[in-house]
Amino acid sequence: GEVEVLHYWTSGGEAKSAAELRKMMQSKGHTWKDFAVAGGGGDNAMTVLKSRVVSGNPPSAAQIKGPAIQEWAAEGVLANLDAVAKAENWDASLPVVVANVMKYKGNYVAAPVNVHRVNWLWASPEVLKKAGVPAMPKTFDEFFAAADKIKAAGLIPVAHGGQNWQDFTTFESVVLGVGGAKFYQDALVKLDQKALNSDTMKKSLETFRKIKSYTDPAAPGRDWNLATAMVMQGKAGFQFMGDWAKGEFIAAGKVPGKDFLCAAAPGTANAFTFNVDSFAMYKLKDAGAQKAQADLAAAIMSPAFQEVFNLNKGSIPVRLGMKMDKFDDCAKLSSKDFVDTARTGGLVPSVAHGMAVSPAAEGAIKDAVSQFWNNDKISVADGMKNIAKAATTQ
Amino acid sequence: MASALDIRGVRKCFGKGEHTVEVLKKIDIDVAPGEFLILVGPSGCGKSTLLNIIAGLEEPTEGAIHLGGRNVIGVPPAQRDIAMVFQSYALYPTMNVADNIGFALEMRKVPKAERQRRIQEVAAMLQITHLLDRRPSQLSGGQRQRVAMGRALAREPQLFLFDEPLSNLDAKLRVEMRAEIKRLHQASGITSVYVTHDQIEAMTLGSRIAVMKDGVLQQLGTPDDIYNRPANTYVATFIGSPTMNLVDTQVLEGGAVALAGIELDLPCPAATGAHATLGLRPEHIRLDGSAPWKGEVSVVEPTGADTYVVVSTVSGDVTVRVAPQVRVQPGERVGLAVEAAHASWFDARSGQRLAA
Amino acid sequence: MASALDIRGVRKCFGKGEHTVEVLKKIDIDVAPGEFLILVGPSGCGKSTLLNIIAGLEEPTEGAIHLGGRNVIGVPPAQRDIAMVFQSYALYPTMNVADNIGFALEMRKVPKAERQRRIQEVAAMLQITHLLDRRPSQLSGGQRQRVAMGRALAREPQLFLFDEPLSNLDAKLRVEMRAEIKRLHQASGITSVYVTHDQIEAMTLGSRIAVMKDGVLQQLGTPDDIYNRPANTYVATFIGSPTMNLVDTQVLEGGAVALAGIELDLPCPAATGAHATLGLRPEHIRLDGSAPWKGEVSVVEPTGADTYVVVSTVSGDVTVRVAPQVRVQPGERVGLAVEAAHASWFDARSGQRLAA
Amino acid sequence: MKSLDNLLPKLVLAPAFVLGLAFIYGFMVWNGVLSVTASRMLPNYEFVGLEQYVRLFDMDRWWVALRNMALFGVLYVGLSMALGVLLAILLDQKVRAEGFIRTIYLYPMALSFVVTGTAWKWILNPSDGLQKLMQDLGWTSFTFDWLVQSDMAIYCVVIAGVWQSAGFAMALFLAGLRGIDDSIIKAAQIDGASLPRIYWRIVLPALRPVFFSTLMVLAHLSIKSFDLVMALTAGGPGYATDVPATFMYAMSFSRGQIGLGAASATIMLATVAAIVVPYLYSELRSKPHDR
Amino acid sequence: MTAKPLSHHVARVLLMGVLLLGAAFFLAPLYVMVVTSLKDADELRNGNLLSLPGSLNVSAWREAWSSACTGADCSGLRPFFWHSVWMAIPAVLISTAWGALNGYVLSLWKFKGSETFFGLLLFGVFMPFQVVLLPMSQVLGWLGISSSIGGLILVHCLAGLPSTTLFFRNYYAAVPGELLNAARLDGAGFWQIFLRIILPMSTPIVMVTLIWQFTQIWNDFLFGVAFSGADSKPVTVGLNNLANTTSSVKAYNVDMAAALIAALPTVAVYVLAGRYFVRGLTAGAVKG
Ligand SMILES: Nc1ncnc2c1ncn2[C@@H]1O[C@H](COP(=O)(O)OP(=O)(O)OP(=O)(O)O)[C@@H](O)[C@H]1O
Ligand SMILES: Nc1ncnc2c1ncn2[C@@H]1O[C@H](COP(=O)(O)OP(=O)(O)OP(=O)(O)O)[C@@H](O)[C@H]1O
Ligand SMILES: [Mg+2]
Ligand SMILES: [Mg+2]
Repeated sequence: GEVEVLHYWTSGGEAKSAAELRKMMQSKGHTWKDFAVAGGGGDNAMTVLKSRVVSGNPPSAAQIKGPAIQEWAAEGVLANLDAVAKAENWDASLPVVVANVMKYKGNYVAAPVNVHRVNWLWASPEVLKKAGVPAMPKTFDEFFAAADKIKAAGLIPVAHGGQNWQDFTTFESVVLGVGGAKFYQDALVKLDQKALNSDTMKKSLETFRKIKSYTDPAAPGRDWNLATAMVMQGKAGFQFMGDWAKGEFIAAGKVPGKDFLCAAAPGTANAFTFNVDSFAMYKLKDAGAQKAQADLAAAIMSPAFQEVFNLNKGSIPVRLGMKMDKFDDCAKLSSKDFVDTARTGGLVPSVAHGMAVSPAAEGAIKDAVSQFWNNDKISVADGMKNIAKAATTQ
Repeated sequence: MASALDIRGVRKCFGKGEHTVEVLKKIDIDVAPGEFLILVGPSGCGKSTLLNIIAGLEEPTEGAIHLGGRNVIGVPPAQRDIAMVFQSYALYPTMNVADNIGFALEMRKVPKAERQRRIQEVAAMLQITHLLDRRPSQLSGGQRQRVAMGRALAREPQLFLFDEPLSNLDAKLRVEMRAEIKRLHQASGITSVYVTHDQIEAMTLGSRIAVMKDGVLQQLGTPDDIYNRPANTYVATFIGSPTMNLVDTQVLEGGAVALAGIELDLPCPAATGAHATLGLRPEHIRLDGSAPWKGEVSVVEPTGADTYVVVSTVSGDVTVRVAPQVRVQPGERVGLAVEAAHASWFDARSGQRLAA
Repeated sequence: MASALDIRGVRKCFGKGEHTVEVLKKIDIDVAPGEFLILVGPSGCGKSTLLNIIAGLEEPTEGAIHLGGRNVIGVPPAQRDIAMVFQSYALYPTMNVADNIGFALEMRKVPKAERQRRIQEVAAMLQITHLLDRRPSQLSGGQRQRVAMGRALAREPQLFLFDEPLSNLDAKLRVEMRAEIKRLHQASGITSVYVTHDQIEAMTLGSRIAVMKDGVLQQLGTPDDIYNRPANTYVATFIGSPTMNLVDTQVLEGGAVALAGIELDLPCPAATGAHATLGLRPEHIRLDGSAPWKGEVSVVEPTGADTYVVVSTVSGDVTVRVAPQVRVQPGERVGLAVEAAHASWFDARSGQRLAA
Repeated sequence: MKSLDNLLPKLVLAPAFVLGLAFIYGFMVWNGVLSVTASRMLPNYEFVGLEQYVRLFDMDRWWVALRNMALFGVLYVGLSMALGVLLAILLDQKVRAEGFIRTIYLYPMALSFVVTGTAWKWILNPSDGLQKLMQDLGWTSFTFDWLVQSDMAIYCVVIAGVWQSAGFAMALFLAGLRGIDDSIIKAAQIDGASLPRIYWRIVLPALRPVFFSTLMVLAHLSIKSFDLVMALTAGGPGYATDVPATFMYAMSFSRGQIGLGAASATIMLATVAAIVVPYLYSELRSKPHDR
Repeated sequence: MTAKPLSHHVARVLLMGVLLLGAAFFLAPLYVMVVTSLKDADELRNGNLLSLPGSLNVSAWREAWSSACTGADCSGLRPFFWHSVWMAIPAVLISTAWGALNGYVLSLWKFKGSETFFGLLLFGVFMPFQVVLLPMSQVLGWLGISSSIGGLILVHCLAGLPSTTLFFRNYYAAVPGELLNAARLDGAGFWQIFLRIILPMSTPIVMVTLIWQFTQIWNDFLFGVAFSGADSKPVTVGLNNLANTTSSVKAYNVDMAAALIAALPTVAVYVLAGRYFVRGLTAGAVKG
């Protein structure tokens, strides 16, 4: 059969990963129709998806994740994957938190691809050495001290890009680092007004704004991977970014620990903000296409694919109990923390990447945070008010 | 014999409700076969509208049009067998002359060979054979006019309609084309209705002239009637250049009238004591020192063939035509003698002609 | 006294290299102060070009223009103190009538009060006072023409240029405006150059007429000269309507000529035996059964005031003007008597007038 | 016969009538309906009254979008027309190589904003573009970083917009200038007006209808401007350069707030109608052509 | 010959100066794009915006055309380009022909209500296109032509309908009624008048409409992305993917080459036929 796959993996490491999946499907005798739509962090892809679904001609699979999966499922357009899931025993191989995201009313409707850890801090050892920073900062105090040194050395302390999810990636790491996992859950996942208006939130915003002052002025409009490249090239010291950044490092032939450093964002060593990429399957009539869909779902969850894909993408397999020996140190750390935090309650969904709240609320909060980040004229108090208000969006 | 074209009680209104404008008010005209009817009147009086109604391009609000005895109301233009020459010629800009002339035949499915023959024939008649390959934009005004004519002639229709076909031409060409139209009409004998602004055209071409004003037919008659026996002061002043002189008079007893106190020996058909308007054409007044009606020359306009002298009298300015060799100077006092036989009389109030 | 306008050896070429077209070929015209010079000629003969050169809107390729004795070549139009009335009127569409008239004064920094006074004055003279607030688009053709005139008059310039100012008007209005222009010129006495296509205008308005053809001046003379003593066959046929009859003759001995075999008693200035062209205006021929020159009536055109009779003779068609009461029928045989005093003679080859 | 004659034009127009009206007005109505529903990810028909409008006007981002539309609209339309008229007048001076220069002015119109956004984004980017160029050339104090400043970024959008549309405005004005009767200018010359005065007093006033149509075209382009903003700033930094078109797009397609998006589209349509309907009305009323 | 005053020459020089300055403003981005597309990676890093490439290096062009990756596909812009061609040509022709017919009826065969219809249609020129995305998808779905070139063609015809109708209607408004009357008397019917008389007169406005529609359709991104399927994506979508497909070092040269390739057909149309555009506008597309 034929699978038409709508995705927005168009940057270097991502594109390679998508190509892997295609290879696997082709080897099973299916044709892969690539429908990549770049831009806007998936916004354009969502437009296409929506218009395709409305027209009654949806793609076989589309890259969607988080609560959006439930929203689509609620519209009754997603295919039931329980048969594949049972055959491949997904329940046993997925952590419950992740499995729940893939299900709607107890049925699997999407296949998870990988787990990204979002609360990473990346650094350039070359810059740190030049500036005389001895080790990766563990707290924000250490972080700012290091940043000051880098600044003094005439380099850019923090590489940053210019989309609202990048702002928010930094923001959620700050909230997690300042307030801890419980506070993070209350404020950003449950959107509890008390938490959103608390002193902790105020402190988070102050920290967040302080980080801004260590970025360069050309950040707005920059793509995340270009910011990563700044770290890679020794132009900038740190970057707050999920582990897809590692995909870029790896794709450029860099070696972790030597050419770049990874650590949990300051104050978040015991927490893990996850971002699970997944493919939802749409209801199709054609039997051949349905077969291809099932094969695609199975392929996605197969250990072989999980390994190859995640090696390229920089993330870790979502499947439990995979051998990690081919993976690098950062991934190993990530994998270990994933399992640990799942037990301790430090495993929290990433808001920036659509894992926590509905797209509407997420967008509104992102707007408010971005506005605060980009416009220094907004006071911390106002910023807090705006965020709290945005959180009430349904 | 049945009339070729019979216009019966035709009315035409444009617009609706409050904004209705009655452009034609009960027009009745009957045109005999082979006749050349001229339609004249000021701009906006409804001439083109009437032509359009005859052609079927416009429907009358009321009334009937009979062509060769058949009522054609509701018959589409293409089936009325009428050819029309438009003021702007309306040549098809993208076709060459031959195609312009042949278009109507082609639409009527005349076979190609026959069409060619007719085109050649018409072109030869109009002396435009050497132009057959040209586009209208490559022709001079006179040539375009001929092509427009040729387009109509190729058809050999029942009826020709001409809507001011010569008004875009310069004087010289106009004279030539006028003669040509006359010749063609005499040769073909096809009934024609011809709208014009030009009085010389009206006088020289028409077998009869219809003078219209504000949608009302003022007079329908031979050129001689219209010129010499105008039905009212409107027709009197509209036809003729320079215009007919109109003078207020009061009828005295015994075949005399008074012009602002001056007594003239002129028999007037109005009752004694009544006011009447005397109409005199410039060529029917002579300069005559001995005449009682005096005035002072204000303008002398020699046109070469004639000289027009404007004389200021107590009854207003009067234009007199004199021979070019007559020498008068502005300021000179002259007397005006009237040719009584050619005088026209109108009711002072209504402007209607008084029967002799 | 110095001439008001002196055009000396003016040539004008358009285009470059191979494509050069010589539109004016060495024109020399000298206009006396207060004169009213008429420029006539067929379309495209270079009349407008000459006017533009006088106004400074176009530079001559060669030659000089003197205004009041001063060479103005290179002087921009604004400084030549000339006013011009354009064929299309060229009114400023976005200004009202008063501003149109006052614009030139404003540009010349005439104080506002003075400007107002002049506008009122001119408007009163042209009877357009009630139109001062209107835009050109709200005026009729005749009214526009007056405004264009007013715009020129407000200036009181050294020289007026008129480029076919009346050609867009209908016949009746044209007659009225013609009289107005004449009156205004007589009142102001400002030197004027006036381009027209209309022969009546040319004859009645001009103190002198310049006839041009293909960029060459054909004749420059008074209306009487031009009409009665045309310099060549071109001028002879260009002026006068209907046109002058031209007949080929051969000069016989003793003051007689032969017309295709018919002998007429007419003294001709050409040498005996030579061929000469005889020019006769329609009003200088009479129908006279006893005359030896015979022909057959082919067309009778009554115009009301006169009747034109076209007679086919062995020497071609001849148009004769007769009084309206004369009754002739097509097909009738008539004789043609010639008024020898008014005959014009031209060289058969060159077409140039033969001196008597 | 006659009835067919009368029917044919209507038949020919019928597809346009049915499709045009169905698509334009059907979709408008559909949009209006959605704006009073609780539609989220996909359209649904749960009636919620004017709630979406209330929410819309309660959003700071919407107000920013409206403000940007006003600012952008005025500057973009004003500058494009000013530049267009200036270039048209200059080009009308019988310039050698006119066709060549005209083509240069006109070509930006041929480019899509996906194309020009790519170029302008780079040129305006402080670390890669103009600013870097100037600094590399030795003018180290040169800064031009509007693109990354929240309150200046909208002006970058204006610059790119003007760059693309000024040539089109120029073409319209040039067409207008060519339509002006030459003799009016000659008359003004004789009346003693200098060239600048002729343009100011005579020619520009006569171009009024062209100004008007150009204004209409540009105004609606500015309201619809979407590609431009998307390609250049994608509404950023933050949502500083958001305009109603991008707002509507974001809400309907990436945020799963179709109801809210529809409400914003209704407001946009109302704005367009407020500008365009009086114009259309006067256009159609002023010319009672009749055959 | 007459000598022109000095001030005249100064003014001319000034005039040309301003015009060329304007030209520079309009050309600058194009220059930057062309120069950049011809540089290699080193020159990109070391040179500045305006510097010329050391050697003519067309590898970026080759890559953009046939081997750059957009998502998982690495066949450059070529397939997208051809999709655009197959979509644009019929869409442009159909929408122009349709507009011509509508304009013909609306100005030469007016009937009661036709003006009102035109007014209603005209409002469509001003309708923001985002509004129609979803309902249009639904309709395309019903028609069974969603995600296909056919669907895109239909959408572009509908979207272009108001403007093409407007162009033709305004142009035909200047056709004298007498011409139509003459043809009717000659016996020509509705179609014969259109095909034999009106259409042959329409060259200027046909040019304007063709150029306009071609740029609109070729450059469209929104419809292209929303209504296309995997094998009907137009070149703008391809370009967008390519330009947003980033690896650590942004390949500006490839981006620029791709942008130029995407722009080539429309720019060529303007360069070759631009004068017909201005001429056609003068001939009546714009009311002045
Ligand atoms: N379709 C129409 N709707 C309303 N009024 C009309 C229409 N057509 C003509 N008219 C009016 O009817 C009157 C007569 O028009 P028509 O064209 O018949 O005049 P005309 O005598 O031919 O004038 P002209 O000599 O100027 O050609 C005019 O006042 C004109 O404005
Ligand atoms: N700018 C120009 N370039 C080339 N040829 C020109 C130009 N202006 C005028 N001509 C040509 O010069 C000739 C004379 O033109 P001009 O306008 O002077 O004629 P005219 O006598 O005024 O004619 P009309 O009576 O039709 O107004 C014409 O053949 C015309 O085509
Ligand atoms: Mg008429
Ligand atoms: Mg002229």
